Amino acid sequence: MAKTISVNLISGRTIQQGVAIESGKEKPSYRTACGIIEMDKADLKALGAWKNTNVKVTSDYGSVVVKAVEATQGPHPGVAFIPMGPWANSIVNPNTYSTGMPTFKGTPVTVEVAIDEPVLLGIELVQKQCGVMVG
Amino acid sequence: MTKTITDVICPFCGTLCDDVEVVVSDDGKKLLEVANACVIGTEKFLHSQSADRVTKPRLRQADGSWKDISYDEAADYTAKMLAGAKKPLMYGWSSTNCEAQSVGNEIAEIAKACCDNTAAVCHGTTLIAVQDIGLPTCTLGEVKNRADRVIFWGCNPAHAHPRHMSRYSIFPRGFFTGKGQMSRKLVVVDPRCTDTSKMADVHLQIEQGRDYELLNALRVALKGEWLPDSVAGIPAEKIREVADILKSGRFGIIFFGMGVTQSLSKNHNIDEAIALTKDLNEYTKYSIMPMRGHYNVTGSGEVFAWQFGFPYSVDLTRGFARYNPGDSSSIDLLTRGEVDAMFTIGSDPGAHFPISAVKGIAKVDSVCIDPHLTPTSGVSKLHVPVAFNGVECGGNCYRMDNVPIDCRKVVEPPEGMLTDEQFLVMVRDRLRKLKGAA
Amino acid sequence: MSEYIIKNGHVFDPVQGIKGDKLDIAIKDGKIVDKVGSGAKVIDAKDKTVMAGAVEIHAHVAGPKVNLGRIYRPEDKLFSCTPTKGMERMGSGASIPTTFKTGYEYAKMGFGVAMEAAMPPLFSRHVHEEIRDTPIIDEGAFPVFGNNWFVLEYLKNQEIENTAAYIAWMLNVTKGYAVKVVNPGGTEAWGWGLNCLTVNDPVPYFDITPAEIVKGLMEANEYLGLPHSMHIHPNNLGNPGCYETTLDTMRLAEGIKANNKFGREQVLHLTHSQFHSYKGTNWGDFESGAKEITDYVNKNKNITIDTGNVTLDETTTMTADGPFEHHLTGLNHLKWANCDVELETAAGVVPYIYSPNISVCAIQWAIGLEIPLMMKDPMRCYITTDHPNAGPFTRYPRVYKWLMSEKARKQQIDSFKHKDKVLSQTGIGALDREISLYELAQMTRAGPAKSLGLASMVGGLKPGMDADVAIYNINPDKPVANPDDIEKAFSRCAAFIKSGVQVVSNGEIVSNGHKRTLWVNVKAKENPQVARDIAEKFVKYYSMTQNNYEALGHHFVPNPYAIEVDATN
Amino acid sequence: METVTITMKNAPALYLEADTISTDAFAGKNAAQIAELPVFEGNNPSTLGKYFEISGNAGATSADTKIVVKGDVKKVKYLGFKMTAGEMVIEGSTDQYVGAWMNGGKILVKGDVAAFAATAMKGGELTIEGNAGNYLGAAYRGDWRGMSGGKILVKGNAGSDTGMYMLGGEIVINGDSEVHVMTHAEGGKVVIKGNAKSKLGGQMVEGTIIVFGSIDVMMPGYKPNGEVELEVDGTKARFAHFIGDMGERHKKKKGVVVYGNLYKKI
Repeated sequence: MAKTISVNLISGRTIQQGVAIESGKEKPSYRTACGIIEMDKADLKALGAWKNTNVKVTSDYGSVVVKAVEATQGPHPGVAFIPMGPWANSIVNPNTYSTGMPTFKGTPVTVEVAIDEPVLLGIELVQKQCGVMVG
Repeated sequence: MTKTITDVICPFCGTLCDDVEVVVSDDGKKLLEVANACVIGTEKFLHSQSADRVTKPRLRQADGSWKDISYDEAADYTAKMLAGAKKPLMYGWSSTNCEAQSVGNEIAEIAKACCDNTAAVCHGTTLIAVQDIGLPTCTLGEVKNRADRVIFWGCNPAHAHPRHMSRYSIFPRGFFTGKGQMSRKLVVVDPRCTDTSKMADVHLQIEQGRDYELLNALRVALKGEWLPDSVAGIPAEKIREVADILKSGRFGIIFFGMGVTQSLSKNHNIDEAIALTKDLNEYTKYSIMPMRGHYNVTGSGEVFAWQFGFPYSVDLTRGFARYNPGDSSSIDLLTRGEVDAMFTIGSDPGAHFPISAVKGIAKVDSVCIDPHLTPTSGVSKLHVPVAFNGVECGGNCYRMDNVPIDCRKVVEPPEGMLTDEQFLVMVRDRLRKLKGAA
Repeated sequence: MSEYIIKNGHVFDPVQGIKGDKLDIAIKDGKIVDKVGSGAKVIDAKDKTVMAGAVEIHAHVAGPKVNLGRIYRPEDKLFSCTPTKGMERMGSGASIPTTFKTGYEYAKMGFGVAMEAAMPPLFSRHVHEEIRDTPIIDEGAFPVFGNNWFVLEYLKNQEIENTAAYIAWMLNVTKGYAVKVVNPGGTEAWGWGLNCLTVNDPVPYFDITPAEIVKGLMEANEYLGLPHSMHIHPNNLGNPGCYETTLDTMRLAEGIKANNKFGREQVLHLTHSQFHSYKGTNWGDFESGAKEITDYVNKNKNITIDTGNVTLDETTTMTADGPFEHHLTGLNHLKWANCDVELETAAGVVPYIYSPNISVCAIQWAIGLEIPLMMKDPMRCYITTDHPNAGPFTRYPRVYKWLMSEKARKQQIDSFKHKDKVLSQTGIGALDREISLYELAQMTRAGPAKSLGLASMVGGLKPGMDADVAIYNINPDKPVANPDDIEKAFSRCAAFIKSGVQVVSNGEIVSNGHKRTLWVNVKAKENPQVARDIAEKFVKYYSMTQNNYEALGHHFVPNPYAIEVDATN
Repeated sequence: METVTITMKNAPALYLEADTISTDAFAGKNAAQIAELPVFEGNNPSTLGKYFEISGNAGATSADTKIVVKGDVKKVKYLGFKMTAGEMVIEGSTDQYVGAWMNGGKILVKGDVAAFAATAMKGGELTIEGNAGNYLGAAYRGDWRGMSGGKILVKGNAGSDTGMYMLGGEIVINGDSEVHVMTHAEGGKVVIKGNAKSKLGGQMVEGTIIVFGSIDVMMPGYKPNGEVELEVDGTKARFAHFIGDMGERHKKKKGVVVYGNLYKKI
């Protein structure tokens, strides 16, 4: 039984995300930039995961498979970061508190190792969740 | 021979750098080199030239495949969709010029649609706060020329607005700030040790979601009142120390970003930050500015405001304008199942909305106008590729400090491709006929 | 273009000295003409009043601070948005209407021209985009100069020629109309949270006084021979005792003569004089200084003024006087917006409720009426509300009613909670003058047109002038039974012809017209010094490149009308 | 008092805006006339009668009129909008803007309500037997004039932003409250009998919040000010007293600074 840890998820911009959305969201480079979760060293250790391991991140609102990487802008133990994009948005808290703005930052999530599950491409991930038939 | 075009405006982020240089081929068709832009801006200019670009409108078929159609057919489809819908949502607008936005507003008025821009998932809550309490702000040149206290709260310009610090906020030597960075004290508030916080004189590594409390504590500290031992993970002494740093400046600026607009308390975080700015003006001079994301999200708000009276989340369904985020805002409309058609332009809600809202898009008739392939085009029924605004056509845009800057066209779009504005005019004229409008 | 003949109306035209005579007005190809053919469309104006289109000399109707007001006041629109109607676009906003509503409301009241009173040059594109989207009325915009770093530096050394060359460049690149000055020096001081409250307060760092700025800009204005004079909102606006600063400011014009080919006689236009005519030392002993101000203006012919009438509404104040708005939010605690603009200016916005139950507001109301009633020459005093500062421009008909009917004034005074205070602190109770229709035409048409240097074009009905003609449901032969009828008649004109096109019929919009942007194109002598200074400031201090500064192109000024000024000699 | 019963028969595909379902709009009309009142589904104008079965005639005035709303009205907005007198009973749950801008009369909702109920309420009574949504008794966007009078009772829980910019009146929540209560308030009272979350009374100038349960995080701007015994709704208990928001401006009345009050049951 794989270990599961709980962290507070935030999402946001990175410069790699910015470059990737301009080079094409259909491309693997988008997945490389945004289909990741940046975790603090201590949290990776608690999870018992190596760097660059695929993990499944689950919240009350959904779950998604991304690659766990070590935080580039840490330390931030207890906080995990997924760059803004479809991967983060598969699990963020959509509650707007009637302001129009979802709660993109501050979603409690659990992370577990999912070494054999693939990280989907951006467009593919969204189409799959929306049940869009692709010809 | 090549040509160098100077004073080019970068159509990526709200920093709207206007000193970019682009080298193009003699015939003006190929974009060869980009200078002065950041890596993202450079990629934006260069990607416009990619060989695998979609150049024709495509309609999704029953089997899920795409079929190429003409712009005329695409405009017919779009006009019919809008004419037939009871509550269409026209969303995006932040990556196109004000001229296209203006035509879009005519369409929305005729169609009696809801219209909204990307502030919905960016600085919409800032706008709510501004409506509640106001906004003492300034242009970016004021920061460059005067600011000796710079606060980045919940924003990370090193990643999101890469040239902001060198052009306006930290490094430039201005009229009263001849020593550049040495003239300024930098305070960063962020739950992470970001690449921006690494440059700071003071980094407050705040407990995520407690910005409202920390801002309140700073206001209390300014007034010299009682404080609990620690607020948002920051000790009271540290809070008082930072309050003194803020107070001792001659001209201060607070820049804030999605760290506050998208965290718990949202508009209230900004409301309290504006209140702090207002309080600081009792001692010295302070301004506050949202780090707007898309290069022309600000312009969309301006055009909405002068034409309809509200900066975003405008509901025209009753034939006149109404506004109330929570009711008329895109995410709420989509997750509550309030709309029956989706029109997207100049943005990618498919990638940037929570998946529950994206499912709302996939359920209804939908058109996506975008030069790129995106998750939005991936779930839409019609994808209309257009020329890259700011690269293949010009037009007015508004920088994050509301300063208007006219974008330049640097290369020709691929043969036969239309601009946003041209396509929208086709839709508008068809819609007018369908609706019998004046 | 079609021909019109407006028959049998009572014509009031100060340009030709016509005082209500029954005359026909002929229109052809957008101009007033002596006669038209038999095929001309006849508009019957029997028992009605005919005037030239009205001219708005000072209003905040387009640009960044106006739009900030719209953006941050959704409550200004609650339950009052208007639907699409025929060719009319949707409208919204009580004190800060949308651009479409602004154009329609002005046209429905018979206005043909409106001047945006404060354009921050860095934001000129924004101003022009809004002007473009304001239908029907011709508009110009005044760039602000009184806190501009170039101006401060040149005038510190009395360099009038360089100042003039800079003004010429600025009018050209911003497509501006006139030299506007707001709280000279004080707004630059506001960059540090400070202010200049008298004409002699030094401006921090720049080592110049407001008096030197004002005098220098007047001289530069006349050096160029611009159509309009320097247009000033002096220091110390809105404070008890400010009338002395106002007198000090006006005295700076003594000895300066108008130099222009447009028939303008003044060298200083004092705007929203109501806000600058306060005596007393605090809000408790606050009283009217209208007599002192009008006595001075009556004697000095090189000054024109507008009123800035308080209309007793909830409104939105907005001005380039940044420190004033900060002061105001401290008084009423309502939401405060401010924007400081690099090297140039600032602006503030605060909502305000002029309550008839508050003595200060009622006294302000009275001062605004005292001024025009005390002015001897209606050709030098123009009705404004400093829209939206003292009230929305849509209230002009109500202001006319108060000016034209002593009975209406009395009714209003009687309804005030602090009636006695209004009567003791102002002279309004003793004024029995009633402004005539002819005087109203002077104050709202011929006068402002002349002050703006547009006398040959608008403000009158002389053959050759633009065919801006408004027809109102007022029969001058009959006494006004109810003063409210005046308000009603001026709210919605029976017909309005703008540049020869009928745009309003029975108070409804029937055409979106062919709106023009008025600007002043100055041909000035080459000035390499100023050109170098401009280039240097862009490189070092602006946040935008010089090549991206100019408002160029069809999408900003689709239908320009340039007033040519040759200042090369 | 005359009673009009309206029963949902054809549910809207989207949401229905029915600001005409109020005693004021019904007053003086018979069932047939009521059926002709305009409603909107998106941009599509329609009539009340197309969606609702209507029985009974209204009284001559709103005060003489009672409306009973039956059937599924979860997707109907603006019930009791701007109501000034009379009574309305909604037998199930309903959507946004219930009793918004109401000035008098009584509204009883037997289920839940969505956001913006009793926006800028001036008078009257609103009782919600289920849960209330966000912005209960709050001001409209940008307006500093929020709820100024009347009484709201929520038997279940309330959402966020209750009583924003409140000036007067009273809101009682028997259950728990979400974040942000009485932000920017300058008067009025909110009683939370269950637990409160954080951000309570932020930027409050004046007004009273009483909490019987827990508060997860206190605003730093609230300063402890001893203990007091209070009687609230017939319950006598000891409360810890806090004054605030100390970061905000406060008025002086008769030379004494007036703060907002926050009481937490001990």
